[in-house]
Amino acid sequence: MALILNEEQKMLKDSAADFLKERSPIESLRRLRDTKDKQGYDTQVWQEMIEMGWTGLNIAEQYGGLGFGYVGLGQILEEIGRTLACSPLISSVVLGGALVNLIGTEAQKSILLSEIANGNMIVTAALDETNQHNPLVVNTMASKTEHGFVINGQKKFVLDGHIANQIIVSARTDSGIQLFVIPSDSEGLSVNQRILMDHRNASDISFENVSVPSSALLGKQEDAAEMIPKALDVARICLSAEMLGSMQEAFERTIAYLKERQQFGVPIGIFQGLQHRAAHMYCEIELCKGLVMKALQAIDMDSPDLAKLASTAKAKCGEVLQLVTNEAIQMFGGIGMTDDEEIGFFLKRARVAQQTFGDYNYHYDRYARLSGF
Amino acid sequence: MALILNEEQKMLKDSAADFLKERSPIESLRRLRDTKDKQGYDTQVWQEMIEMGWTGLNIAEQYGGLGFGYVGLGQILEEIGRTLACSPLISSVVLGGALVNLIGTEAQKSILLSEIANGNMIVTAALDETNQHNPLVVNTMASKTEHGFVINGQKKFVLDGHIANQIIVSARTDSGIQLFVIPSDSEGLSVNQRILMDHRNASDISFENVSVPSSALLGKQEDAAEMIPKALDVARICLSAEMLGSMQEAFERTIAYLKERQQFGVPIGIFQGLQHRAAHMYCEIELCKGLVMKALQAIDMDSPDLAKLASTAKAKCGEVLQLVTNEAIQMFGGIGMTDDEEIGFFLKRARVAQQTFGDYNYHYDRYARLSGF
Amino acid sequence: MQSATVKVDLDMFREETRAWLEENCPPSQRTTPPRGLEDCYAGGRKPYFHSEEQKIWFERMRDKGWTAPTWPKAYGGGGLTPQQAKVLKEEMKNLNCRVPLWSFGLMMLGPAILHYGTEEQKQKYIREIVNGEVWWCQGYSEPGSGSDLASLQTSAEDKGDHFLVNGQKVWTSYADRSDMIFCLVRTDKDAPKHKGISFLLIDMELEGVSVRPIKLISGKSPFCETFFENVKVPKENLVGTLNEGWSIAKNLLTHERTSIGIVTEEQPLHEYAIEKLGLVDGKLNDPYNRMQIAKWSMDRDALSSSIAKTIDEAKSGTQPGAKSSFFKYYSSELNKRRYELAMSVGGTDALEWGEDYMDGKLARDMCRTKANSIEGGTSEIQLNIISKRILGLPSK
Amino acid sequence: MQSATVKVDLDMFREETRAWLEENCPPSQRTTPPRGLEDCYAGGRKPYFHSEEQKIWFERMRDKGWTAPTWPKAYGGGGLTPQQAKVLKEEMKNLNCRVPLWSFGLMMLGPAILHYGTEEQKQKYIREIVNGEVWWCQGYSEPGSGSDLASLQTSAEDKGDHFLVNGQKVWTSYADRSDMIFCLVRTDKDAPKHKGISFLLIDMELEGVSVRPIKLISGKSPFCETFFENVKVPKENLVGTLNEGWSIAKNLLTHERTSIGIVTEEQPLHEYAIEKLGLVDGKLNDPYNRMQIAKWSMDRDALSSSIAKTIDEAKSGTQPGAKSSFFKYYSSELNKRRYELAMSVGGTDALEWGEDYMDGKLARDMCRTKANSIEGGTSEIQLNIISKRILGLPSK
Repeated sequence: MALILNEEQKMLKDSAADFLKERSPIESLRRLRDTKDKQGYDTQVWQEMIEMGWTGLNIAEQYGGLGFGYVGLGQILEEIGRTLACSPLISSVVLGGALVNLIGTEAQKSILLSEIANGNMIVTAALDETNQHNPLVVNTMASKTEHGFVINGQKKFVLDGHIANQIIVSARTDSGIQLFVIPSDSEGLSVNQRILMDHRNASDISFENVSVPSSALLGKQEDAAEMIPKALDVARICLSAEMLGSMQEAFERTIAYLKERQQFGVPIGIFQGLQHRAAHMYCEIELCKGLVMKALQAIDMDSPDLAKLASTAKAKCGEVLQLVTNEAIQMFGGIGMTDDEEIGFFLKRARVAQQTFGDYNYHYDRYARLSGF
Repeated sequence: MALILNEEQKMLKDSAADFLKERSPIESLRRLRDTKDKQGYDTQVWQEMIEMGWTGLNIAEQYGGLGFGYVGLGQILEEIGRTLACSPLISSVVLGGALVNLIGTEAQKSILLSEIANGNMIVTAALDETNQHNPLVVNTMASKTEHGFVINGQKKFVLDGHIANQIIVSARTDSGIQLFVIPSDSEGLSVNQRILMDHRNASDISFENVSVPSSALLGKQEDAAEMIPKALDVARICLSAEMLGSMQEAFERTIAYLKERQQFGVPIGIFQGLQHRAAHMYCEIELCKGLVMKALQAIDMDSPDLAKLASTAKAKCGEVLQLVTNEAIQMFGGIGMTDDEEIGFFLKRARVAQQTFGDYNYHYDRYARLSGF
Repeated sequence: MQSATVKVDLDMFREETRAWLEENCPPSQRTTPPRGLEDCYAGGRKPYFHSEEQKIWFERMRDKGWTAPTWPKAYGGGGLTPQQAKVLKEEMKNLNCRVPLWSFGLMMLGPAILHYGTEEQKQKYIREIVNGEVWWCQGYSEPGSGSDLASLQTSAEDKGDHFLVNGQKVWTSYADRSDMIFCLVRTDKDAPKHKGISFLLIDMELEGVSVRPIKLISGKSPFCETFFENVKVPKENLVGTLNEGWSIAKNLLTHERTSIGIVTEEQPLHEYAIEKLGLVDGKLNDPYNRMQIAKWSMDRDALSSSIAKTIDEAKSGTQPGAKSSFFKYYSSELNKRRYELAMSVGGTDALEWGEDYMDGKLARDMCRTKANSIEGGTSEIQLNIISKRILGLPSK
Repeated sequence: MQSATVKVDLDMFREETRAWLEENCPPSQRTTPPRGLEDCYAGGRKPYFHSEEQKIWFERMRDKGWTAPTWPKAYGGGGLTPQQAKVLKEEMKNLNCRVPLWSFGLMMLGPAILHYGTEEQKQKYIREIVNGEVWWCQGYSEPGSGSDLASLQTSAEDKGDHFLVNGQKVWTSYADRSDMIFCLVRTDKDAPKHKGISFLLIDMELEGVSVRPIKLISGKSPFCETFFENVKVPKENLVGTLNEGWSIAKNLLTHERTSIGIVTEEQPLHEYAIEKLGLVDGKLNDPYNRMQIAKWSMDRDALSSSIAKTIDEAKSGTQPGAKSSFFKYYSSELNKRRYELAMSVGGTDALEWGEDYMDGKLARDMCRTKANSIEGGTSEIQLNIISKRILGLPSK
């Protein structure tokens, strides 16, 4: 498959860029932060995203989506990364959607995917229990009862957990690790909202004797330990697309600043020390572009390389976004340290995106394992 | 202890510098290489080093040395690093000497140390068995017989093994790992000389039913597994001093070249891209200077920090020498790639010194272990 | 070599000092404080003490002149010899005594006035600084002059009996709480840029001075913008010679660089890593972070050996020259790396950013470290200085 | 979109080609060869074949014009369409067929002559190149002009019926075995430096041409210095317009950069690492090297995605522009890292440096990779090009 966009995808990308610049610039994020908005995103903008179909791009038509594919969704996420727009796209549409799609029964898909696609429901996943991402460390227990299960345990870093309607939680059962879809208002389930440095939200969620019916089990009886990483890979690639947008925006703003800022009577972009570092960053970003495109295609093609590509994209985008945001602050100098200047928002977002779904250390290890060394 | 040289040490350093520039410049190394010299060093120069007392600086007066200490010896080694002079100083005087001094009985010290100090004997150590340095991997066996031991096994990377009179070999016995001093012409001992990329020599040595008397055991009955790393630490620090000299010389030659080489009508040292990299190297070298001095003093003071300092010095000097020699070649450009230009000799020496007594990866691990993490 | 008498005197001084400190330093002032202003007494016209014991401790030290131990007694300082001051420092460290007064006056302005000031200025300002009576801030940078400090535009026009000051300063630390500011101002517009600069002391209460705090990405506001609109400054507030303020500034900047050149660790990085990652077989349960932390720790150790060596050399008469640029550059970069590693080790726990500053302290501190390589001369400027002054590489 | 007819034709061509290759490519020419000249036929006036089968293979391919598959039949080339040439390449790869002829004439000079040459030049030189009759080398660099190529000094004076050439070239690949050299020479000393350069073909057998091999740090001598002393070169050997040779050179350099921009691995790095370090619980027995190799492998994968993307974009009409500088820079640095990692993994085994080149091959190859970021434009030059042409950063 050629690593280029088709006309439809290009149009989608352009219209997303226009929409986000207009409706969700970085000022919006600042406003959400300064007004201590409990929701964490702009409901009106989210509603417009739903209306434009963004929540159904990756969902098959038979489940109420548009079946447009991940390459298309990736273009929107890239533009979202540029304006740092907050929404439950990654938590609910991408990760929630992928888990349901990969593991759910036909009946569950019919209900949940269409609710996700039409924006009526926010479905997030509670997979992590440790401060370092590792979805296979599961101490949360689901014990079988007469009519279903009782769930006990603690989950960490549940993206948008504070506003989710349904939580997909991983728990250990007699059949290994399985997933359960649990309404967030269930008795015994408590959500502790945590504000993150990028001004988004994740929650610690505790399950204390939460009773659920058998139908809460996502999918059939099989162990989900194999499919969870696959759904996460979809989310990792989508997040990489978002990070790719952020790094490009931070980089372009930095280049513009280098051309504009005068010191010693010349624009500072004239100094070769900075030029070489900028050129190096350009190369690193170009690598990410190729990778993300290839990885997005791998989802659409259900490629056997998906896992390796997901780890490569997430690790590399994590590395490069960290490099670019650090260099951006340094090149902006004192101005970059001020809250008035927007560049700092990218630095903060970079650190959260880095840790979400595994940082580069996690993915170096995983890539090596997948490659047999 | 103040991290400065006293007058005697300064004088020693200066006179070593003069001697080496005159008697053992890099041309000498080139000559040894081009004439395929089997010895690997200049016998006449070595004789002069002995006469100047260099082989006895670190050996106590009671054993025929000068008892001048390692800070002094380190100054000579630093100068040796500048001209890349070949000699068995590190293999015999430093490592051989330290093993005998730390582990040998009084009688063994009296004989061996004085023979090392007066240059009559070259005593090297055969400790490694794997391509990655690890002195505690010992599969060579020493089985007890009526009158002594029979030794069987394979050793690798024995510095100057091809010209040593005595080989100190580590072997496994009933009492753990022990050392044996074995004449190199013993029956069953075969030496396979290997020429290295820095044009020095190391040997693979195999021991096939080599019979030695009980007196060949270095020291008393104790396990030597604890003292071997300590002797190696002395050697690591001394080698770091040599590497410190090499990195300074390579760096200074590079700076001189940056000032001299003209491109686009200006000396290339005017370009900020190169200036910043040069300034960064300067800082890294300064760090090595402080470290090596502190580590040399730690030997003389028998400091409890010896092991950590040795690992830090060896790791850091390995890193920085690699950086500096790579940058040197790049900054010299095409000229640096030619065999006529001497800078390439530093690149090649750096790679061998890096692997000798453990590379940086080995020492990062060891430092962490020593620090409890 | 120390003579025997000096040695005996020093030993006696040490004993007396220890006894005095033990008797006079209140218990609450003997715990390691957070850095800087958050917990130290800063003086000023409107003094604020965190506790009664902090006040007692400050006053007792002030009365001995030990807020500025080596400054002359004639101006209220402690009059100690460098050796004695070292002993005092060591004994304070042994007992964990906090500094009694933390101020820019002590760290920055005082040395400049002692060096360049008139007798009157010394009598007035040094005494005020020792006694913590005035809170000083620094006015060097301007919006258009970051790395190119000498391009500053704030002007001081000679109006006969006063200077008329107009312009704007930025990065003035705690200007919103300061009583006075020491400033670089342009007193000759026609001279080459380094030549027309003077060093001026300005009272923040004067008419025409206004201040606006700058909020940083860490969420804190330790710095301000400070504006001067037709501010009339008395002539006697000039320090040093007219139009030769640049040499005072350079001197102070070197001083600032040296004081920045230290990596502080409230908790050693590897201990934090053990806490967050745990040990398996005695090794951190993440080999990559383990190696990075070992590498970082080695660099920290190496830097401290290198600083110690330079200090020892300076004692034996070798001038450190431009080495402060090396320390400034390396320690800034090292500190940034430290916090990146802490973030990596902390994982998702480290991402919290509560409403309160201490809630999510690590993330905020990490943001703060990004300024290390900007303030007091950027890393790029330090590298320029090294390449020109130490390595002698050519300039355009 | 391909039309159905084209598709059928291509499929037929593929079948015929496969059959022909199977029948005509001798077994010994179907193993992966070492890179470059060590094992390939290079042509020339004094041809040297490593084996009889190599000769047969070359002659059969030459007769079809498939030493240069896409070049016009009129000059002896294969006359294939780009699609057909791709099929041929794929089928050769499937059967592991070696290239029948490896020469600078094919890679560098041919495209330039086809683009800029006269009909006479095409008839003569293109045919010779296709037939492997002349061994060409390249004469661009001079001792004083490395990165600043346009500052070259070798002069060609117009003497009416010939040019009189004087000067010195360096880094002329295998000049000691070459028959002819294509050179950049200065034909107008008074013009700005890029304007007075011409592109000239010089026979190495002419009087006044001499050659001295350069020994490299790897121990090999693939390059020479080439000297011209009053060499009389016929006027018709000028390619393109007088004084406009710089555009030909730039065109060729971009070409060279692109061909350098590929990381070759005879053995994947991680396999070599498994061989040297071994696996424990499925992991390389050295966590730090393991992580570095993972990181390196990811970068390699990323670069190849990025190259593939650029090729796909080019096919759909987007000009790659200065991107060749990015590929050149990144792949050079990647290749150097690869060899540093191999040295690290190889440990003391990798340090051997026997008398024979193959004995201690890794260490020698590592030395060789250091030239990757120098030849064909240094990494610094590539970064300059990127920062100016792609990022639009200002120049002095």
